[in-house]
Amino acid sequence: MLQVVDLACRRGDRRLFSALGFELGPGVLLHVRGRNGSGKTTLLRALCGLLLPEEGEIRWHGEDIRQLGDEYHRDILYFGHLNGIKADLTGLENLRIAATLDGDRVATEDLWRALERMGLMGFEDLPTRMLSQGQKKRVALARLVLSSATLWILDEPFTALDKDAVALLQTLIANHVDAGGLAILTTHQEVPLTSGRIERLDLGTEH
Amino acid sequence: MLQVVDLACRRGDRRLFSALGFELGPGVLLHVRGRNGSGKTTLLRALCGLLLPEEGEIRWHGEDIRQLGDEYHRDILYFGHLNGIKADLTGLENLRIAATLDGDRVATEDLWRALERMGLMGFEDLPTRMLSQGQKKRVALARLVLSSATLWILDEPFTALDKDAVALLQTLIANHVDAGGLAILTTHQEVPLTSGRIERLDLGTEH
Amino acid sequence: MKVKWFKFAAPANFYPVAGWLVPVFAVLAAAAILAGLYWGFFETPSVLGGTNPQKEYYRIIFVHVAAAWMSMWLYLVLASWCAIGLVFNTRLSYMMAAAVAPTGAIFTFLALWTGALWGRPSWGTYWDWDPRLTSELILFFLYIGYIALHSAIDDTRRADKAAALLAIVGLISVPVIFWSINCPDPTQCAALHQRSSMSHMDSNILLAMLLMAFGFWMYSFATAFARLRGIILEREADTTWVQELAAKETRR
Amino acid sequence: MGRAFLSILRRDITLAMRRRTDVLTTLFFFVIVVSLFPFGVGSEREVLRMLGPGVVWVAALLASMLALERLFAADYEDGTLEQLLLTRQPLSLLVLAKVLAHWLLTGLPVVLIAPLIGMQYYLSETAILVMMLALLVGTPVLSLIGAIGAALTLGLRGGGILLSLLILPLYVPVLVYGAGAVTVSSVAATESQPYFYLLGAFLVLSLMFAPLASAAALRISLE
Amino acid sequence: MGRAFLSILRRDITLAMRRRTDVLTTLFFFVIVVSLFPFGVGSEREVLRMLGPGVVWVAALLASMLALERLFAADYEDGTLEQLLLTRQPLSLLVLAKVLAHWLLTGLPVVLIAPLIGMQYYLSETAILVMMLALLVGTPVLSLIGAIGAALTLGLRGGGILLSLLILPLYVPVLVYGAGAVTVSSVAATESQPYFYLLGAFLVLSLMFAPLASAAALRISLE
Amino acid sequence: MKEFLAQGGYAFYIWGAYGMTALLLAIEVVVLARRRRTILARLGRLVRMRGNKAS
Ligand code: HEM
Ligand SMILES: Nc1ncnc2c1ncn2[C@@H]1O[C@H](COP(=O)(O)OP(=O)(O)OP(=O)(O)O)[C@@H](O)[C@H]1O
Ligand SMILES: Nc1ncnc2c1ncn2[C@@H]1O[C@H](COP(=O)(O)OP(=O)(O)OP(=O)(O)O)[C@@H](O)[C@H]1O
Ligand SMILES: [Mg+2]
Ligand SMILES: [Mg+2]
Repeated sequence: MLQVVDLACRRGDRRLFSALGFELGPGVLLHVRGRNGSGKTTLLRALCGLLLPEEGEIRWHGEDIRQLGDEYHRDILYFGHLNGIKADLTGLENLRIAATLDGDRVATEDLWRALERMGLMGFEDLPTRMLSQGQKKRVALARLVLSSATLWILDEPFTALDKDAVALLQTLIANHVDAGGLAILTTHQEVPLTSGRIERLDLGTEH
Repeated sequence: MLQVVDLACRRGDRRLFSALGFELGPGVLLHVRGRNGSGKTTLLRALCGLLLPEEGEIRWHGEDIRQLGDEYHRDILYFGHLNGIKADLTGLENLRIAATLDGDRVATEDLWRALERMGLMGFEDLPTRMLSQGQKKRVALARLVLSSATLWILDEPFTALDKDAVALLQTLIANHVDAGGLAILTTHQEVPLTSGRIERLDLGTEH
Repeated sequence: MKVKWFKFAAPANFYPVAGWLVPVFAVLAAAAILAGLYWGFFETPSVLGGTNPQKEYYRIIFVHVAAAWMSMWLYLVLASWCAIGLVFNTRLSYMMAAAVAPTGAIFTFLALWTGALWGRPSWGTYWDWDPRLTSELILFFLYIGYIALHSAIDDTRRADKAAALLAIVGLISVPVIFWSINCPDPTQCAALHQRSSMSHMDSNILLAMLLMAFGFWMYSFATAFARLRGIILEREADTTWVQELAAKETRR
Repeated sequence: MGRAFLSILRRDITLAMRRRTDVLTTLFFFVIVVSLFPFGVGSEREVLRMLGPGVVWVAALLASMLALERLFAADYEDGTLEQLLLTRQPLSLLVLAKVLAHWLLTGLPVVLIAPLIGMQYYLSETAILVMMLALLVGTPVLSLIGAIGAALTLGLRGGGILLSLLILPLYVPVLVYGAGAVTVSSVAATESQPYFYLLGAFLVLSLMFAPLASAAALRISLE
Repeated sequence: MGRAFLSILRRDITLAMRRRTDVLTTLFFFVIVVSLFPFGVGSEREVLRMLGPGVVWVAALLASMLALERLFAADYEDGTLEQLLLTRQPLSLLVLAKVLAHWLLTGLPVVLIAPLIGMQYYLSETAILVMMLALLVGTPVLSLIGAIGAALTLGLRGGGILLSLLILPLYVPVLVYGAGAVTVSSVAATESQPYFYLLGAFLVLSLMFAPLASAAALRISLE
Repeated sequence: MKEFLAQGGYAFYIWGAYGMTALLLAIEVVVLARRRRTILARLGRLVRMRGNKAS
């Protein structure tokens, strides 16, 4: 489904990687690894279309994602270093807006349930500004529960989470992959990943 | 040396903990644990004097830290969720300013060495804006190498670091504690801590 | 008998006291205002003599002067509570300050509004860049600044302290601002607007004016205490005494 | 698409209402800037009457521009903008929703308070009416043009002031015709008609192109 | 202590120089605001000469205020401010260093460009000289007072415009005497002497109290 | 009565001033009362929630 052909990315005046190529079918989890600064975030942003690669092409169902545009966005879910939630809105409101923009019509009950699932009972009604580091992250991750996207792109989703939350997130990812979804993630933490087919991609070896 | 008496803190309209008391002598590492939102960051900020506790007192060498003021700051080093480095300055400049403000006269060579120790060779001269998440964190942590403070207060120092950096940071902390220093830290990651005396403090049990 | 005043500095203890005081001040305010209105409209001449005669519209004086006095007095009160709060770190004084501010802003606005409506028939214009008018406008901005800053910060403790600091900085600057507008040329000051005739004012007018001013003062007490009760309840929501009180209120 | 538009509109208004002061501060800023001039210029009636339209428009410009600075900045900093780019909705539509919310919260109040300001500057009643109308047509143009600048300067340090550098020159036509309409109306109210045609044309043009340009600028800024 | 002061001063200036536009933008903002007025007001020589001092001072006020917004904000967002609070140096000293850097980067350029502006408004040579002097004494006061407001509104949404609401009223005395000095100098340059005494007094007072108040405000804001 | 209301032709100014005063003071009182009611209602809800949790 996702096909990366001969990809090269550059940040500043350093070329991070080149001639990168791989292909992922359904039900695969790709774990991108590499030391600090090896270009993991760069690769993930390029895969989303947020960053124009220097060379090469990224294809989704055989078509260049730049041609696909908003149609491609329908199929992906990106989770970056920033949480992407508004500090002045409550967890519930944040989640509702995210769902609306993804084009899904979600009942309020489902939103509550998603937040409850993330262990935020009693905090749904607080502006997220008042939450701790980890709780904010949980609010942001609640989108995963509702998502209908096929391709999940997660940049260090496990940081700041406590043990319960890490376990929960693992299950979410595993379910997604087992149901034929695709997931690409990075993490420095030792998190046992237990999904369908796991592939590893190591960056920064040429450095 | 550090004495916490009957401490109570509140954020918003929730009381996070109360009647908290402990005493730490030299050569002790305190690991504050608790789930997301249990009040670890709040406690650490109170210990620095950045946050006025609702009740109770924090004493350093027997004196209330509020009385001590800037004198107390001489003895502590705080590392929070934010890195505290300027994105437009290079790693070297950032480190030099931090050292100057701490009142230490540090030779440029020592600064280079500290950054090299943190694995930033070749990146010292880049504005930190151009560094990856983990590299920024490394720049910030280079302060630990130069620090002459007795009490280190570290809030999740291991996030975003790769394996090498985690190991390095562990050594730094261990050396500090073995030399009679004091360290207080939080982390959700499973990091083997191997220092002099390790104490554990669990927050959020009453919740 | 020795009264332990500081006991009342605890919100829990002051709450019932305030509840007691609200109706007392409300009744006093209503009585004084009604009396002042009666006196002002029925026991005063409809034209004031002199070289520049004032027709019926001078009756605006009863609200105008009272509101103008209250606006300045309440700012002083506000700043004093803020100073006490910053020095002694007592929660109640911050709450007092926050309770006084809206009433003060309202009176400031009223002084501006009524002054404008007086100015039109008397001076032929709603607004003039006269020093006193202008500094009243600035006082209004200071009130709004206090309220805006307080409500822009949602950590109440930070809001209290930050707004308190602002109020005190404002208090220090008010005289400087007033004086700089009043004397745009440092070697000679412009005239104050109608500073004059208070001393040889018709005693009936004076009486009505004083009654209205007293009434507004009592009104300020009443609203400030009422607002204070609300603030106390909001901020102490998780204490047992508030919960007991709430339980009692809902059972009723 | 309509739902996404409304959702963003409602979101931005809710956010502003959470901090109720947000709406008021733009307004007060406007009032304060306008009130500052007499301190510097003196308070003669004739002078102020002449200055009135110009001062009001310059103040409206500045107020709109200052508020614009935060139009995308907040969303950029917390990463929600990144997410908006990755939704299946056309970005220019979302931008339009954000600009509309922005105008409702900052432009409209300025229009509504204009009469008070007019009085401070001793303007006649027709002049005040014309001024309100001109502001009603002109301020949305300011918001729309400003959005392009805001998108371009996103995330740059000192962005606020860089922004003003970029867009204030673009504001000049609106300023000239907006203030001109008021000044001319002192002769006869009908005299100002051609000015309104031009302001209207600006509005239509910017409605058509500004959202597209802003969307493109956002894509560039987020790379 | 001296070293810490210098270190902060140097740091802030370096930071501004890294983005060279920072220095220029305040300046350009000032120039643009001043140049906008003739568009709104018309360009008769007599009118402009009368307006000149007032407009220049109002523009200087706005420029200083706009730049102030970022005085502490950047340090707050990246956590360096937190670290400044935790050093062994007296905070008010560090604040003073930051304000000084800020003035050197935004106030001084405005003073230096004033002659150009004066010419645009047909001011006489004495008037221009007096204006430069008045700006030289007056703009540091603006920076110092503004720092208090900047510290108070730190990290608040819509902070920029809230800041202006808080401090613009406090700027009034400086505006009155600053513009007054220039206006009066058209009679005789010596006439403006008392104005300068007053501006000087403001400067001394604000030098003494503003850093303390700002430091207190910072402590409150970071709690 | 009519004469009293006319106030010698200055009715607009006088009643404008007094009217605004009355209006603002009345609004303030009403707002205060309403706010008290909402606070108590919210506290009541909190109490009931806690009660439910305990039982
Ligand atoms: C600091 C605030 C103010 C105070 C303490 C104040 C006080 C007074 C007093 C005591 C008088 C009666 C003067 C007399 O003895 O005849 C008066 C008259 C008046 N005030 Fe004010 N005032 C204030 C603000 C204002 C404002 C803001 C306005 C206009 C917007 C205003 C407009 C007038 C007018 C038009 C008169 C009638 C003057 C006349 O006799 O023609 N005042 N004020
Ligand atoms: N600014 C704030 N205003 C109100 N409440 C807050 C604020 N910041 C945090 N809280 C609340 O305080 C509690 C403790 O937050 P804190 O940041 O101390 O948690 P933590 O233990 O550090 O969690 P984490 O592991 O997620 O970092 C949280 O439940 C949160 O809801
Ligand atoms: N804005 C930028 N401008 C120039 N260079 C950059 C920029 N951002 C990152 N870089 C460089 O690109 C390289 C890769 O950065 P990237 O963020 O992709 O690393 P990463 O693998 O995600 O690292 P980490 O594990 O620390 O998050 C780094 O060496 C960094 O110096
Ligand atoms: Mg990364
Ligand atoms: Mg934390």
